[in-house]
Amino acid sequence: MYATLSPLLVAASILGLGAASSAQDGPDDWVVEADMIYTAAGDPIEDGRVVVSDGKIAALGGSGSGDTLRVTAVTPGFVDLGISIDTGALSVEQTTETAITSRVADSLDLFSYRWTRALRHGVTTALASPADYDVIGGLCTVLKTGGGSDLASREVKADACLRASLGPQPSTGNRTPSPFGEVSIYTRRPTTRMGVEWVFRKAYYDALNAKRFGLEATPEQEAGFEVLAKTLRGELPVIVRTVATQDVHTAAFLKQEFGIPRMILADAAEAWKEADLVKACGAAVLLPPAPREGRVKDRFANDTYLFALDAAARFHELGVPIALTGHATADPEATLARQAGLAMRGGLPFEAALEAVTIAPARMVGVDDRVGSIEVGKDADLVLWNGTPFELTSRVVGVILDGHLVLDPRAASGDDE
Amino acid sequence: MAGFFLGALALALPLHAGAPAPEEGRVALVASKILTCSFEGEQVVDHGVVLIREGKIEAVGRVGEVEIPEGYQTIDYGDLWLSPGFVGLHSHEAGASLFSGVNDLNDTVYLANPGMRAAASVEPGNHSMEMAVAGGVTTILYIPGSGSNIGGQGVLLKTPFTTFEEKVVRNPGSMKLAQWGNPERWGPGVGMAFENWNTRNTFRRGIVYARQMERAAAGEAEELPRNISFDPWRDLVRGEMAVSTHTQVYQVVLMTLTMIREELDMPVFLDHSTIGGWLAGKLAKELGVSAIVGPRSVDALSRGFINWARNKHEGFRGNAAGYQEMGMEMIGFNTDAPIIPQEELSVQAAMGARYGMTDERMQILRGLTIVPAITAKIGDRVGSIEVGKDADILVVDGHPADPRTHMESTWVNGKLVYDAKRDGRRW
Amino acid sequence: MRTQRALVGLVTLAAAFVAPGRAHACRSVQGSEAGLAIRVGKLLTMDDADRVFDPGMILVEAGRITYVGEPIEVPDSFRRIDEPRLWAFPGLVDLHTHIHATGWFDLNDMVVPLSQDLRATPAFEPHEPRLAYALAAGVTSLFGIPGSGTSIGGFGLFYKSKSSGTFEDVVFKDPGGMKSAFNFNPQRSRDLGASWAGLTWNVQHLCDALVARADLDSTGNHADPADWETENLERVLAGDLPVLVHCASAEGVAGVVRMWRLRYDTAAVVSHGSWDGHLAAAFCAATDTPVNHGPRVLNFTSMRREGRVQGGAEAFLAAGVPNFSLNTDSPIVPEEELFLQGSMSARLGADAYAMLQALTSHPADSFLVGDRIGSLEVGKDADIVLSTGDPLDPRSRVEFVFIDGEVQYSARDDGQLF
Amino acid sequence: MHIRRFAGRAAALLFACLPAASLANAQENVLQIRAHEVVLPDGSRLEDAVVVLENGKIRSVGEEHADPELPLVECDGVLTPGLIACQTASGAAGETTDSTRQLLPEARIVHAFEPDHPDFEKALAAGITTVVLAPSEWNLAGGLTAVVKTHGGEVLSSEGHLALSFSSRALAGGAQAVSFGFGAAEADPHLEATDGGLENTASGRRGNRPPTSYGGAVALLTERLGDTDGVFARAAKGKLPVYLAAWDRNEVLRAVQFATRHHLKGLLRGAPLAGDERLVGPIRESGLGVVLGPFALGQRPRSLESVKRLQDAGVPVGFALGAPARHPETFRWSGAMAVAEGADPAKVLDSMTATAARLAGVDERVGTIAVGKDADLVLWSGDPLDLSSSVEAVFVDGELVYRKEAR
Repeated sequence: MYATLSPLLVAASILGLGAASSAQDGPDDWVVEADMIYTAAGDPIEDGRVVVSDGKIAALGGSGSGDTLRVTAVTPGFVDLGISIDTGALSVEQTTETAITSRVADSLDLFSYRWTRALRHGVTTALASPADYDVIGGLCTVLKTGGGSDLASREVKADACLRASLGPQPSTGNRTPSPFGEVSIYTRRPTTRMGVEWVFRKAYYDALNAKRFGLEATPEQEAGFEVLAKTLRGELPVIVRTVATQDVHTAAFLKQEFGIPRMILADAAEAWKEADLVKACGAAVLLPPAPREGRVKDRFANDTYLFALDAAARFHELGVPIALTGHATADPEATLARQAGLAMRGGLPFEAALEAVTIAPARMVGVDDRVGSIEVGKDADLVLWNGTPFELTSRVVGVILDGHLVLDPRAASGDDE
Repeated sequence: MAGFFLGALALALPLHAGAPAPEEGRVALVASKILTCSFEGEQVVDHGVVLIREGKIEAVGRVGEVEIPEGYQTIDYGDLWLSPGFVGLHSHEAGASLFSGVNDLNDTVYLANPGMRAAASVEPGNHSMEMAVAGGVTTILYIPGSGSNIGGQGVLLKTPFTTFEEKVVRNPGSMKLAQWGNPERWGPGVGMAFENWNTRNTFRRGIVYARQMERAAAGEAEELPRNISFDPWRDLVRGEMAVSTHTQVYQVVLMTLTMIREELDMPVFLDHSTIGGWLAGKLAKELGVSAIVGPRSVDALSRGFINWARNKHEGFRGNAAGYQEMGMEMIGFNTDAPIIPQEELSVQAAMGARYGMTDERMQILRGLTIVPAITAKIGDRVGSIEVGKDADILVVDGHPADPRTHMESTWVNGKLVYDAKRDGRRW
Repeated sequence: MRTQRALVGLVTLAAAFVAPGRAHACRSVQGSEAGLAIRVGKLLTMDDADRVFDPGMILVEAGRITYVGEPIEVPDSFRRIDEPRLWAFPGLVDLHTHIHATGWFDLNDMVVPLSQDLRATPAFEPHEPRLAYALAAGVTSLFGIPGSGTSIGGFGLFYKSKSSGTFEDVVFKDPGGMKSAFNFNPQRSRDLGASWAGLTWNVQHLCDALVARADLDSTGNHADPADWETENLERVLAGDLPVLVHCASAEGVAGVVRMWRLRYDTAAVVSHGSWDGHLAAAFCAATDTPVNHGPRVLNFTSMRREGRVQGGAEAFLAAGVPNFSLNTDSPIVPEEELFLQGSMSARLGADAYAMLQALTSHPADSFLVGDRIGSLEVGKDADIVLSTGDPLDPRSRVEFVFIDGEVQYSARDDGQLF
Repeated sequence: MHIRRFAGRAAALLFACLPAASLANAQENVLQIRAHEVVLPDGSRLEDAVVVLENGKIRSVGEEHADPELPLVECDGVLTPGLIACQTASGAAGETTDSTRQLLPEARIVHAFEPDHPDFEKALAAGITTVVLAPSEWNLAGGLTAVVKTHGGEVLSSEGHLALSFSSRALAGGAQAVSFGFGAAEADPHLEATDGGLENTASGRRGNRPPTSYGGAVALLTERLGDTDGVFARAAKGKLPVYLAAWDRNEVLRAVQFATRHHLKGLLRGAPLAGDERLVGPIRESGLGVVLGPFALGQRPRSLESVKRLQDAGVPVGFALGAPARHPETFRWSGAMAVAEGADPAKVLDSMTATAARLAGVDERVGTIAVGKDADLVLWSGDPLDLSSSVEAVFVDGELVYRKEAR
């Protein structure tokens, strides 16, 4: 329906413009030496070297042609599945509650400074999702947080997963017909959590009924049915926003009802209350940023929920795959690296915290072949630290994205030399 | 959240300190009087004992007749009584509070919304459930509101516990119907005639769908495309759940009995059923329909509602008493929580007695326990202290429906979920 | 208002006669028989011996009780009332009520802090509409008093909640006793008495002068006749008339006992004693001071501090207070809910029988009218309530209320009013 | 008429000698104009050249001597082609937005063209001889633009461009939806009394609901480009240029990618930051022109630099007038401010004349002083981008239609 960008433009954009900040043209070669290299793919390498060339990780150890960067520690570039940098209401198609085939890629604003800020905090890959005003918001895309201004040059995986949302959020703004019968696009279901669950189930049963009974449908509906069929075959993971405990158990039961193989519970602040059910249904969990106080009122859904700092540790012990998100807010406390530190304070071991911001989210959306760990052949996305990663005393001093040095450790802290 | 009893059994009462370490989930309760409230048979066991194993009642009987086996932790409650946990069949309090700005009550885009499922908004462990446990209410039917004729499907829940799976008794628990009385606000020109037409029309289509799908399941007919709005009628057609009907005023109760029960042959029970509803008591008894009366306990005899100006003295007429005079036995009580807080279900029963309901065969306590349990078709699991049922047991220091009585402890599924000494007296 | 009330009375009376099927002609024209014989399933006399008869009988002649005990043979001239399933107990007594006057401004006259020369009687209205509901709930005797706006509010009067009759038929002791207020309410910023010190000095300054004058005349004759303004107050200081003192919190209760019991040795009764007043219960017990508790029967401070529900009555009784009674401070709590104060106190741990005494004999004895009301004993007024069960049990229904031997309320004829 | 105090050399226009009336009945109304400088199509200037007008057309340019028998206008200022504004709503203030629906591609704004409206006299007095009347960016497909002359009421083209909008204002959920009516749909057939499981809000769009997201808008426009006939079809075949309104940079990029993908010709409107280094490349590749401004006095340098950057990259630039909200006199200010930020004056003047004509699709009639073109000329007291200079006279179709009042 909406064809991807024609090759003509791709060439132009790569030629044209380097990363937003330090404007080195084209990928170049680097040799990163560090006391500790945390690869997130096996044991860390002591006093090792990462050789970067042509935008990829060329070798671990040995020599390389580029300049040498000497830092204390190196981790893979972070992967944030809940970065929530979107154009708000303009990023989701609200003419229907189940805009299954609409793609957030068509509504992104890649000029927003928030991408650059997240990149400078170490987030190199992110999942862009539509805002949660629809029950099924549409197809999300995995992209790099830096690079050219057009999407094609940044996109790691188009249509990476299908976005859905439970809880009161999709029903805000909708209302029942007024006694005077005036009808607008917002006079519709859902107006409660019950309605949200109904619309989600109806979309799936429409797809199943159409296939099973050969019911006729518009081309757009057919396309929607095919997307839902892909989620049932496990080719496409479903990422569902479930903040309160009610939504966690509803999502778990929907997963079991339809047998959806891959489901990620996003912003699952109260999933710890239903830990056993989450484990039983085999869903993955994306935990929201830790709030300052213990109890936070969700801004959108005016739903009060109780956040548990040890939630990540609990799920880790149960063997439930977990990922963290920073929501890329301006709040310095909420960077993704800081979330890993806070999760460790809640009892999560360092290795699990490292995986929760690198390879685990990458695996959840199926891009672990290119990003998420420091292995030869993968994209050269590296985060350079001046101390042990995630400690309050350490800072991200350098970031390499696809071989580009986006944040230069040498410039940042001259005294290091 | 504080004060909630989560995990394994850890009891404060140091009785029989010398006994061998008790096995998990094995308890023996000894009390001066056990009000079994079984539907038939012995209602009271003096100086009795109850054996609990893995959340179920294993044995009930007099001390001496029932042997307490090895490995059971014995608790002697002395001169306190044991009563079955109360069953409240009309609650809107298991989800977000009605005053919290989140609408979990009504999704009335249509005048009939059978597809809505209250289970989606159950918030385990909220404050209302904690108070309900302290008030002795152990099982509730959480239902959507009466903003439309068919509000959706309710869910039967135990009141304690912090996870949905441990709370749920049956989902769907009932179909919520509002015969008349609130749904008029849905739109102009909506009145009794149109509502009843729309309800009958929706029920008819649901029954046709359900019957064909049942036959298809048995391999005798073609399956229809799945319709999640008409699914609840399959449970109704199988008789596994009933229609809980918000209905009051004599001719509306008549319509519930004649249309839903007689004409459409659906299992149904009357909720509220006040304001002269008891005049249809004789027909309800013939059709085997229970009446879950409340939250109004009285009808004022004066033409209008209760005369707040207090300048006319015409006295009141008890609703529950009215049904009893019409010969009904299946009379329960209802708080329409949070209109009346869930924990005050026992006070509703007391008001039933005050306004004339007789209690010589324990009708008051049965109205709180076995009658609502059987009405909601979970009489095999809760509602009385009988072998095989869930161990939902209250420890009280007097007749449970007497407001002077104090709830010492509440056991649900064989776990001590509330104890006045341990958690501090909550109500 | 009053005419309408009377009309209703007539209609009800007439209805009683013509109501078909109502067998009970217990309401009949008095005077033709020698007396009345009431036989009930259970009789609570509430006398000092705590006698209970199961079944029991009461004989009433000329408005007074002439026999209480086991059922006996009754001469034919007596009219018989036989209710084998009902309980009988004395009419309830409330010492702290303000519904004797309908107008709100009749409650307090706060021009001066000490109004010992004022009386509630001029504002009294015999058939105040709210009394009908109190009667239907078994409350037969009330002590109508001024409010707590001033340190000494004035003198109240004892009356009965009859549904008919003039001032003389209804009032049985005027003045019945004084009303004083110790803390919180009378503390006005405008005049002297804003603080406890000022307030106490005010009262003591007046009473000390009166005591000094009384001592001079202890030789038996008054040098000069009692000043009409302080005549009643002097009777209080002499112990002839009791005084009901509004107070709250531990220091308040202690202050009242210290002044009215130890300094002036009067027949003082501590009223309310709510919030954490029960912490001074031992001091009351030691000084033999009766306590008239309510309408808050719940200890708020323990609720707030420890999140625990705790009853006030239980604490006072545990400390050994000799005479404990309950009040409604109506209309703060409606007068007809006097029995509920007992039920709630029992729910919160107090002994049930003690709560029955707190509604009948104790208030009467503490206010020196125990000779006429408060229990079913020979010679006392025939104020009798017949109910379907235990008076404190909200499930019980009041069927009949007799005042001075006459039926003033019948649920079967008038319809259950409460 | 404003009385303007102009310091500096007041051009003495030798008009006094030729009474206006006599001009009209000259031999086959031929007129000669000699100016100190004449701006040629390539931007160079002829010194003391004569331009001969005949029958409303330009007969010859650059003669050394004027024919003594023929009427002659002499002025020691600059002679330029009439200025062309690539966007305005002159005389049609309330007509550029439709609040009943989002898509009205067949609507023609020429029906709102009111030739003798005072807005056009003001434009004329500021040297503007041709304007493009354009629908606003509040409609997803606002309809067809019109190219008209500011005197004489001639419509050069009634189907100038197909106006499409990529601005957030065109989306129903957009921040300033004009009226909630945008969201209204016809009564929903499925909203029966009972939901009965029928399709209602589930998959598939309902009724003529306008899109609420960028992706939805692009999908709808793409769908319409597939039409077999009508204006969308002509635009898809490149026969009808498009007029793409876009403001934020991501909207501009989205519009450029849309045009490139569907091989559309035409121009971008708005795009204050089109000069961003990540946008100039894609714009140049797309072949679209850009209509910038109107710039206000407080305009940020970043958007003023766009003119220079686009012109350096060879992107055709035009200027918007923004009347009646803006006074036509401010049209030149946009150009002047761009020059202040480093743009080449000749190119700026060209983007108000020749390039503007090309963008408006009427370059074979107007835009340059060249033989055969319409005789739309403006005599300036000095260099037109020099704010101290003023319009001395304006000729439309060879006729003197405006003359600055002698003091």
